[in-house]
Amino acid sequence: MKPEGKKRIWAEYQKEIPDDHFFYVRSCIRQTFFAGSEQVFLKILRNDLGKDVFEDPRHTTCTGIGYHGDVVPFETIQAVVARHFSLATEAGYRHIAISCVTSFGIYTEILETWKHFPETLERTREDLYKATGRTFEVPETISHTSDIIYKFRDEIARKAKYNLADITTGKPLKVVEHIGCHYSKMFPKYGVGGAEFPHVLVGMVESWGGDVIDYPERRHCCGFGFRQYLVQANRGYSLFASRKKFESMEPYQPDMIIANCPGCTMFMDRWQYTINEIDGITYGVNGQGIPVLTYEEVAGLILGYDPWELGLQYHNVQSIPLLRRMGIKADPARRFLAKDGTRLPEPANLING
Amino acid sequence: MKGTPKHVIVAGGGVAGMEAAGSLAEMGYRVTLVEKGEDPGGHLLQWHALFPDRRPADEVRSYLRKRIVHHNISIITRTTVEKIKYHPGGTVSVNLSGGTDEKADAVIVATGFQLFDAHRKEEYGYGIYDNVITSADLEGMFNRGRVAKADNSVPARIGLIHCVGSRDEKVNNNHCSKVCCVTAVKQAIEIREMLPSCEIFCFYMDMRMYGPYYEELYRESQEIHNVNFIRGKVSEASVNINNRLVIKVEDTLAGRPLKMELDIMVLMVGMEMEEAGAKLAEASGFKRGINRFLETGDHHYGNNLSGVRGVFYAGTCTAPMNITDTISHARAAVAETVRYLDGR
Amino acid sequence: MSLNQANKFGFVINPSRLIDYDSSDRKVRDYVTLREPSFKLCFACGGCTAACTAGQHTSFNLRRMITYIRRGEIEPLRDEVTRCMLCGKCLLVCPRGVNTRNVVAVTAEAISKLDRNEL
Amino acid sequence: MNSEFFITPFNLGLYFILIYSVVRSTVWFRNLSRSDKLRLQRGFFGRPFMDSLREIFMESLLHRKIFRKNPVLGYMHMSLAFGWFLLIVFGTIEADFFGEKHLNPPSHAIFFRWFNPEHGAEGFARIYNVWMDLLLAFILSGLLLAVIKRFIPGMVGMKKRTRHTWTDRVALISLWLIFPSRLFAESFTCGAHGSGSFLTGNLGAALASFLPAAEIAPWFWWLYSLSLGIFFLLLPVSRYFHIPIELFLIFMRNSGINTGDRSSSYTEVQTHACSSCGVCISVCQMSYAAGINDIQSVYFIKGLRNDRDIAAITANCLMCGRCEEVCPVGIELGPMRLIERRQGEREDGTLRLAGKYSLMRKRSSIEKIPTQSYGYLVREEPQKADVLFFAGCMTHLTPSVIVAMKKIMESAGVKYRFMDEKGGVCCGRPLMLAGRDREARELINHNSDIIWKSGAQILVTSCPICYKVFRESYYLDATVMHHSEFINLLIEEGSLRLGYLHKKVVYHDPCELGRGSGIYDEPRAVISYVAELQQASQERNMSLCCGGSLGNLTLSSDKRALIAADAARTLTMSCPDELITACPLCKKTFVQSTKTKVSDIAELVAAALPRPAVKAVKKRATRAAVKATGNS
Repeated sequence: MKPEGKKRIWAEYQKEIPDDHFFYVRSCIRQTFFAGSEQVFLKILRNDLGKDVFEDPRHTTCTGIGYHGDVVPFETIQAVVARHFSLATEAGYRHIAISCVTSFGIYTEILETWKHFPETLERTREDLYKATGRTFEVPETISHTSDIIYKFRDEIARKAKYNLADITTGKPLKVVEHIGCHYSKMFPKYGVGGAEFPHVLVGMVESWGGDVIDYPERRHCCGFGFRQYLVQANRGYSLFASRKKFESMEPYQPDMIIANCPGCTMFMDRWQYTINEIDGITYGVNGQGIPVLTYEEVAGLILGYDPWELGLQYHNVQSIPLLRRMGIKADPARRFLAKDGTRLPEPANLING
Repeated sequence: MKGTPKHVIVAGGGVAGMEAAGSLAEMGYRVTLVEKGEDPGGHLLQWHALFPDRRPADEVRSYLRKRIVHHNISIITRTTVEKIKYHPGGTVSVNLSGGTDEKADAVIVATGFQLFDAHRKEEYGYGIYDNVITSADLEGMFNRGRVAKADNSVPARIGLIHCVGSRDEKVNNNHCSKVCCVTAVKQAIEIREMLPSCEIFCFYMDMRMYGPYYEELYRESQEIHNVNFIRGKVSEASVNINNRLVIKVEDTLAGRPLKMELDIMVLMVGMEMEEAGAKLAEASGFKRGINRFLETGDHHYGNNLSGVRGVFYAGTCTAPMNITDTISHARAAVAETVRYLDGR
Repeated sequence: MSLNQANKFGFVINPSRLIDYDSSDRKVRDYVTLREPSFKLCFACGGCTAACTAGQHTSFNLRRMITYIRRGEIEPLRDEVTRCMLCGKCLLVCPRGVNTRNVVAVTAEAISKLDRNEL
Repeated sequence: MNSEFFITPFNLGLYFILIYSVVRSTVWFRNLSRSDKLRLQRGFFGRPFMDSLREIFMESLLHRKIFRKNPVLGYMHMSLAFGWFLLIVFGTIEADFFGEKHLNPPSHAIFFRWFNPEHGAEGFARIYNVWMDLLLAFILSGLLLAVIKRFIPGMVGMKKRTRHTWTDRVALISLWLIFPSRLFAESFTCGAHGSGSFLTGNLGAALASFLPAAEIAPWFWWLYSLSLGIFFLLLPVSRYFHIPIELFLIFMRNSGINTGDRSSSYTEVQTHACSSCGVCISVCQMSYAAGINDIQSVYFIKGLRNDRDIAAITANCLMCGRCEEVCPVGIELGPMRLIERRQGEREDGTLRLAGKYSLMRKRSSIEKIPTQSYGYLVREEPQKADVLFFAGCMTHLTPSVIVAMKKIMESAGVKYRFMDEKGGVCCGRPLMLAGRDREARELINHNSDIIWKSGAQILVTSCPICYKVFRESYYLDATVMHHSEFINLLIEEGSLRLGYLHKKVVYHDPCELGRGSGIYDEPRAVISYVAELQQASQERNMSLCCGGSLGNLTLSSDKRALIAADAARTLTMSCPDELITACPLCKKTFVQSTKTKVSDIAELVAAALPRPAVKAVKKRATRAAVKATGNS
């Protein structure tokens, strides 16, 4: 492997990521399954980095799942996205920060469509106006939240209390990075580092002291795929795709997977349980499973946030051995306690539970 | 010819330029051969052996070198032709890099082609993975007499990927470069002869064995040299934990995806319009085809005509061709030039 | 994988369609190539399959069979190879002079040997 | 004479071979099938016995067939076999007549001169001596030829010679030594005693003039006895075993036993009856046209005899049957090979010497593991028809033949059904040729079912390969006809009006139709009716194979092309306008290898149909045809 070759490609795919004043849109999947992740993003940006992030409670789903599931037409989804832009315009924000890769893909697809077919933009303006009486400005930049963390990765590293290394040996952790397909595979120019060798997560891992693994199925889809997942009988495809990735990364014995897509995080985490149930196989170091973390969770960990506040206990593959390796103290007693001291429900069948 | 000999400038000292210059000089014209590199010779300088008869490239090189040793020929190297302009009255002025101008009675454009830059097919990892090389790199290995991996070990399996930068909308090249298929077959045989225990796989979309004895070479590669052919375009390459390349392709004949480990992956890079030639065309107002090569006056019977008086095309600046066709094309350009000069 | 597990989730892990060239073995190919060297000459034109008498009745496909042998994918052939009638029509259409009839006969032999661990 | 000890080797050998022959033939007889045993018993007391004796005399002694084929070779065999036979007969008479007593042991006849050194000085004995010398000279002349043949095969008109095993070589040397040593033994004895006739006497006198004849003579008598003894001892394990075995073969064959489809005592006898004469090599197109010289029947038989792994030899044969036509011993080489093809894998049994003497070879007779199965075929319900036309797989690659047949049948008003119009099921013959009879049976059953259900009375096929299997391996009510026979019938009954084409044509007998099924005359009758038929240098039972044969599984396409080119050259020697064949496979093969136009007999006939096609007059042609062929 020649690192300079990758650097050459990364240099070709640099996008404009604004410095401040973001209009934040949430992810349906993430705020349901990894709510701590969304929360910590806001905390890091606002508290650690002192940025202005605006959130409008009136923003809705982008309807991407319905769009990819063939139940929402393109005109409709354009109008929904236009409404989000309208909310941003109303609040005076020009930079959108999107937490979801599906939404990010939808936004980029719509922006590209408007660029190449200006009449669709006009049509959308008309549709939105007729439906809601709203008008909007096309935002100046579209950033995925991982782009933003990427931009501030070195600043985060400077503030870090831990790094991605084994505390006893000092060796960097072996990290698998996984990009959501819709992050850059549709429009490589919107992703940091492009589609073939995306840099967005690699940059974070390297800044934070980890080693990135480049394994043969790195580019492969996690298997989510809306139609695969939505129809129960098709989930075998989804499962098969995830297993293919796990098997390909297995020889490297990775310590963790870092992903920037809510769907990928969710499926690569949950399918480890399902594969264990069906095939009896658990991947990872000592067969302890491979924890799948979002980039905000990783950022949160190294900045010293409490793992239970990040919501790591709600991953199917538990990170306790990983935390131990990184030297992060996590009080097992507080694992399933809410802030007010009430006991949270304890998930069954956790790996490393 | 009477009086002072007429002057022809040949832009480009590759196969076509050398042949054209030689032919013109032989006929008594004064020729100035402008070459951008250190020496005339073009891409042939890098090549080890030629298809389909596998004769050493050196033999053709020395033929061409002899061709341009003539008192009528003056050679300007490390110089490109930047602009060509016809002036009413019959003079063609030529701007050379470095600011000098030349005047001539006619100009033959033989700026040739450039090999596709394999970096542009990012998914193949050229410049990233240690053992991804191009067909030209492989010729270099042949010249050095040893085919080896980056760590100097002997490869056990080599894959040759056809149509890299050809017939590929994604890199804006819809054209076929014509010579890569047979080059792959030739190189496959050469590797087998150097490393008899090395398995060879050619990944092709179509086998375009258009020239005489090409198909025979293809058959020989299967029958005698046990070269394997898999029909399918490689979609991506990566490396595994042993730093062996892993490629993904659809075996379109089986109708199933296929995964294979390789020690070396050779990209059969295609032909594109040469950059200096493209600039020249832009500055001089030469028309270019949808394949970005120079568009000739008539595809059937005016294949050396430029559309500009006094300017003629020779060789691969008009389209991908093999050496045989390039030499013929250059001779035809000379014939057109002479016809033009005599008719004035 | 048991039916129970399948029922637990309502789905199973889909089988792979991938030809993993490095994990399949090519004993049958080597056997066939040794005994019928013209096997190497096939360039998959499909003439044999178009002419095939058995192919009018069933899914026998010599062109595909040769591809599978070359890749070391023997499972799909087990059934397929039994369907040829050895009528030899394919011999007359093959543009590369592959001794197609013997390719089938030798393949059938190789597979039955493979099953008896004699390959 | 003081010592007669030297006769021991001879006696040992002789009694060994006699006892061995009796025991071995008993074993063979016991292993015959019940019906074959009956045949043999019946044959022993009937005409077959006399026929066999005559044949033994004509073939085993006089070697008439080889004589016809190659007089020099015939003379060689005759002089050795017949000469030796006469020498034994007359030697026995001599010993009986001139000896001290009657009913001598055989050694007395063989070594008569030793026991009676002074014999033959005068009178009748003197004349008898001349006769005995003459016989010896006769044999020696043959022996001389044999030696020449061994070293310079071309001299005796042999194109190729066979290769020998070591036992063959030792036996050969001892055989060669027998008569020269007898000559010298007798000559020295005669020389010492002043007796002997023109050969032994003169030679003896000459030798005795400078050598101590009396001392040397015993050495040659020893040599004579030893060579005889060794020859007899090695006989069962050498190629010369064919000499006694051929007698069994002739007798068995004349009793009506044939090869059948599995190995038996009869195949065993045939295996040993091969004299390795090599005539099969000379006629083999694989040899002289394609340069393949290790698969001919003689090597096949030799491999069987020595229990070698001969799978490659067995498979690599066109099955054209030319060798069988010329085999002087009359071995059924085609069926023998097919039996072997049906065999599954077997070990390469490198037989030790003892094994070669074993009485019944334990050749593993496992049938091939079936690899093919045709459960996917769907049974059809065919429409009824009197005449069923089955084009055959190959004919579908020569659509002109199908078009011609349709024209002919329509013109003759034949009501027919085209059984495989949309591509049928293979007849099964190619599978049988590949040694897969069991699998072929599935196809045969499938096709039989259709044919029976159609109620057809005539089944016409355009492919000789199908024709042969339809006739031999299908159980059908319908009369099976090759289209040449059928056209001939249509012409004979007058339902086909044909013009005369002013063309010279030559006819190629397809192997499966000619030698395979004995159809030589009908195609010729048809052709002669519409065109001028030229003779080919190799025709009828010696017709050449086109090279395309399905009988050969392993032959490469370039070798096939060599055979085809050679055959086409031979056939078109007389520069005919067209080369006519009656087999789609032959047609396809010849088209690639000759510039002469190649047509099927049906195409030739269709070209002779009047244009425009007259409306068929005889609507009842079919019925007439059925009547004419009978309804068996």
